Amino acid sequence: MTEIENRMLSDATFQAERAEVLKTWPSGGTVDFDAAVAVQAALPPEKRFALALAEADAEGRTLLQPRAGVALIREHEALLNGLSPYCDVLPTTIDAYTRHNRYAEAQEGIDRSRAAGTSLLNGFPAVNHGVDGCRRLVDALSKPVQVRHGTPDARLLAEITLAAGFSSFEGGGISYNIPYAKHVPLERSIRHWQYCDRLVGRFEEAGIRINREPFGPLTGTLVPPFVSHVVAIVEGLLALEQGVRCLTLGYGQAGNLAQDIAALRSLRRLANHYFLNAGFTDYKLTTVFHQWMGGFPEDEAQATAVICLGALVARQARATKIIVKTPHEAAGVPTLEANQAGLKATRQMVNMISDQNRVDSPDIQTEIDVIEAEVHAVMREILRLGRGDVARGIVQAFASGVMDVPFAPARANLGKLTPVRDNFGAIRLFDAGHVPLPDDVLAFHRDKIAERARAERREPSFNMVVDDVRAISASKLVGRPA
Amino acid sequence: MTEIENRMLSDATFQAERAEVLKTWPSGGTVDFDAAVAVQAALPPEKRFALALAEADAEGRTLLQPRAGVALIREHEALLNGLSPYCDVLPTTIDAYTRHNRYAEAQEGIDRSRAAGTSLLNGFPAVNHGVDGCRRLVDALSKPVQVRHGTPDARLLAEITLAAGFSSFEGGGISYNIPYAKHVPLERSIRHWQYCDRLVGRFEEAGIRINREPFGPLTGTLVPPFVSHVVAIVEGLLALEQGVRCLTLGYGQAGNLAQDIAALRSLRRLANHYFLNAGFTDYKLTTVFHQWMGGFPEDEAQATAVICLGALVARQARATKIIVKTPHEAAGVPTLEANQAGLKATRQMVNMISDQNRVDSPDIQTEIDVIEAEVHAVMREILRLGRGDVARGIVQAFASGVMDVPFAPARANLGKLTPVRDNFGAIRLFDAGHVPLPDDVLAFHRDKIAERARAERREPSFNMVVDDVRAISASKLVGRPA
Amino acid sequence: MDEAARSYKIVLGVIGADCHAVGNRILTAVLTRGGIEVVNLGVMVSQEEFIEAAIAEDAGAILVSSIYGHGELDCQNFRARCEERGLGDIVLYVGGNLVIGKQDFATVEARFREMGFDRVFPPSVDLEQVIGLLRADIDARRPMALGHNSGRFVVEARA
Amino acid sequence: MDEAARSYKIVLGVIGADCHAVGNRILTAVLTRGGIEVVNLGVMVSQEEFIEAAIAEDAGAILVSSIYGHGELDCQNFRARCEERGLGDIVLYVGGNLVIGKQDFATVEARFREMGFDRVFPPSVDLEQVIGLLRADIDARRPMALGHNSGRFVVEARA
Repeated sequence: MTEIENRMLSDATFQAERAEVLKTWPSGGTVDFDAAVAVQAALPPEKRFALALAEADAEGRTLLQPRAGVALIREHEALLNGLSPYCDVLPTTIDAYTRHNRYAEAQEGIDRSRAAGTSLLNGFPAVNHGVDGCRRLVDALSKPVQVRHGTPDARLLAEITLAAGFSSFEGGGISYNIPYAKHVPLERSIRHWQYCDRLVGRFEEAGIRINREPFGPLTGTLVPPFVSHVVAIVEGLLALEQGVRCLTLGYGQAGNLAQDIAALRSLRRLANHYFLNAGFTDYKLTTVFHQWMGGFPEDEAQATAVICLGALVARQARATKIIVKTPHEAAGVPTLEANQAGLKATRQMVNMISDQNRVDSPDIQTEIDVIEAEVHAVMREILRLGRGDVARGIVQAFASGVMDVPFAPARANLGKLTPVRDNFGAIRLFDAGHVPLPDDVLAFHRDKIAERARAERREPSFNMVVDDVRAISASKLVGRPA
Repeated sequence: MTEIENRMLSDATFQAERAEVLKTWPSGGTVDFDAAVAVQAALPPEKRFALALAEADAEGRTLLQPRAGVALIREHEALLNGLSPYCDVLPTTIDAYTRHNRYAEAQEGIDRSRAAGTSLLNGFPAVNHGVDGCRRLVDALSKPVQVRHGTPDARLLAEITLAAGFSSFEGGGISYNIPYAKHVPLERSIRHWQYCDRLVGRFEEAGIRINREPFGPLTGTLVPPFVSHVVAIVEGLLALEQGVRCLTLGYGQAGNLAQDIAALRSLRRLANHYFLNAGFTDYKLTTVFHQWMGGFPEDEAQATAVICLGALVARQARATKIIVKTPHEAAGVPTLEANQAGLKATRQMVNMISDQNRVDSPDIQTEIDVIEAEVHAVMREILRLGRGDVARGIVQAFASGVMDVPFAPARANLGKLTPVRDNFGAIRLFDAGHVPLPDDVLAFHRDKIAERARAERREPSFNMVVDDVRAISASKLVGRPA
Repeated sequence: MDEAARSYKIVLGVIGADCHAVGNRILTAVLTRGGIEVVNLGVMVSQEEFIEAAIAEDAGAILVSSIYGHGELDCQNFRARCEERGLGDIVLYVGGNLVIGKQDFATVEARFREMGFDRVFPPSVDLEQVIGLLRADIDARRPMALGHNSGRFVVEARA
Repeated sequence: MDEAARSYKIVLGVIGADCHAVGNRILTAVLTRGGIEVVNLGVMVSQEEFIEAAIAEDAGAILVSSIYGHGELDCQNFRARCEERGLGDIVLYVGGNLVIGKQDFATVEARFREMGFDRVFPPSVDLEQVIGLLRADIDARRPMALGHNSGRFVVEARA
């Protein structure tokens, strides 16, 4: 593989690669780009993701989206149509075998699910169902539907689902590698996602706007806002370069209200700053807020409270979209009813907060200042490492620990950065690892953690971090000693 | 009846009245004050309400209290013990017949409940169960228990329950008349509550601290904060005069976060101001926040979201206690499980907010300023009308509409004051009736309502008020036109 | 006699020792807005008060609300009392949280139908729907001379 | 050989195509703190990798995590594979969200016990309790010479 660079794939490169991609599983044989454009062009307005986002953004509304996917088409269709009345845009969560391109195992999962009469897969194996199967699904729905997964190499998945009328595609070369894979080199997943973005870019050039959503929450566990912001911005830049024009950047709830509001506000501002500076002006940017991605309380009433806190802060921060959790979260894949309950609770909270005063405070401003200083420091170093090329830069940044995602499974990630909550529950850096943050920012983190350590009469240690990870499911935000 | 005045009842007056009160139902015959003091003195610390409140206040914790009451002792005991693990202090909600001193009908309800094998009463008929029955209940519990009701003449109820070891008593001569009765003259209910307060004062003098809690939310529907604050302050002054020393003042969630936080913060400050100015210094003041008292959504997930919003704001405002609602709220008296679910969701939310930053904003400060100006204006007029006597003053204030509670059933209430939400959901005055508010405050209300009217392109009218009353159960805070 | 000119007069109140006034105010406002003439007795209304008001006002229906859970106790024999006073045919509605706890509504409805109520509503009922039902039910029970449905059909057929 | 000196070595990993790394890190931290020597294979571990590591490290137990719902597919024949490789007696634990959706835990437990796992845990299990069970179960399966329970009893009785 030649060295990665952030440059639009040439038509020749793309076409040659495409021929190979479509051969990796028999269902690839039925993909045809012109037919795909025709399918997309025939979608009614109420089934276009980009339109739903643009309207919500213009009207200041917040869209709700659940997560859902089962093995068989008819069951998945029934599931989505059962969720549809309670949400604004639909998901299709892809199963874990497909995410790792293990289509044979996915097929076995389909067959065994058919035999068992219940889904044994944790998602919808779209590649195995092929363009026709996926089209049957899209035809049976009345709202826009997005592919949500966790696939380092999603090229075939993108080809098939976009040809079938899915109008939004989640993921990115960093955000679907670092938290979702173990051995995949970062330059390889970024290169594969350049392909996905280029495919979306080609639709854009053909007059079809497909929404792209880098995966915001990463590992979903004590991720400092600047870490996920840098990934979102870099993936945004990579996507824009390939011709993507409709971007939704994400953030996963951290738990502290001031920090969460600051994170979502700064995300939009920072992204616009870097995109405009890179010379892009004709893009549409929206945001997505993920309700708590960490461990949930087992009790459904308590889980609903966690969901409600996320709904409140997402609306206070005016996110364009919320990814909604369910009261069954602690137990894995939820039932239809539990998924509906999560949506109904979220809707009620969003509605009650919708009209209320904009929330502002000195605490929020401080958090914004800190996040912006952190993002600028890391972005500067990424661009320096890449000699101006953000693709090259991010690969080297991860290799050297300049970028470092906590609790990530990927070997491509150093795993030295260690977060911990401060005395008010905001996420700070217990160990910044090799991330080149300014001294005053590091001092801020240190002071905040020292304040908590004094309050708890114990030294900061990895025990504190372990306690924090387990806190929400034990009904607390900060993991205090008993 | 001689004219009401705010003066401690003499021993002779109290004793003569007492002899009459205890004769109004046979169970009164078993009440003995010395025995009652002995019962209270024998309560272990973990069963004393005043102690639980003082400790929570000192440690900055927020106590949770459900509402619960059924007809029969054993069933009620089982209900409270089923709630006990999920709350901090216990309630005993009294049935509606007892509230109107209709003990014969309460007895019929007990008998028919026994026959039906299920409670046909909406609460616990403590007078009919008598001192022995109530003691059996208190003995079977492990946490402090309060009498919660809605009784204009609660003299016998107080005698019996306090003799049995209940250590807190809700209500007041205004707050348990205006929203709870139709024909009871205000001077009569105030006089009857002077008796209740004097009884509590006598316990205090005997070394037994009983907590008294005026009922904050009144009609629970679009009550402007200043209205409930004036009632709370006046009832606090009346109680202090009779020797009460442990007061918990209440406020019912209005829905707008800034207004709710401002209301709870100003309540404590205003009460201290008036109590200290009246010469009282040796009292203990705490606060109680009632989760949404208006109509609830029927759906349990949506209802839980309403509960969670209340839990969040109560904790942000650092209330000493929260009265917790249940996901069954729209359907009336909840099951044990629904009541537990409300408590668990509330606990989770309170815990997640507990450690977080204090919330402050210019909006909150504005609301505090407005509430304080309103309360001072009305209190001035009450004291003027009563020639310095707050009891006389409040009776005349209600008679003339200087004080006016929206949506109240009592004839003693003018019912001219009409509230409506503004464009951000805060409660404003559509019609101030005869309430003597300063011109700048009235202009503030007018402007805020005009802002909403412009946004909705309709004139402010009673239709807007009707829409607001029905809004939360229809999943909104502000009742906008469809 | 055309529909617009007909009067729909009802007696409204919250029964028993129940003092929930808010729903009563809202009901009055919405029904009035819907063209129903409402004689509102407010809260804490006894069966006798309902019946006397219905006689005095010549009302076409009685709407009983109960929010506090004692509905079953308070509504016993309501239809029988109406019959004793010559109001055997009056339209009788009841609505609210009629029993203690969250019970299956169909069961509650059946119990109150058994007690002689023509219609039984949960608190979540759409009030516009109640207005429509009230008009139809009052019309259906009107004496022929005042424009009973069957009579009206003839008139319309002639026009 | 007294308890303190004994070693409790286990192989830990997340099975199949599952890349949930957080719980794996927390488990490692808590078990290590509890005196268990943890050979952590991380996420996306195959049955073969578990078994080979257990042989190479001479581990007393294998702890299999599965969070993503494919546990039933991924754990098929695990005990049989262990037996084939001479690890028939190794302590085999499995825990997490083992199946798709919220199912009755007793049913799930029975299914995985049937598959040959010694203990099955929900995600909410108290990890201190797991440490206690691990020590006991590993001790119970130790060869006599290394201080089997019955052997230890004799030693203690003499002291």
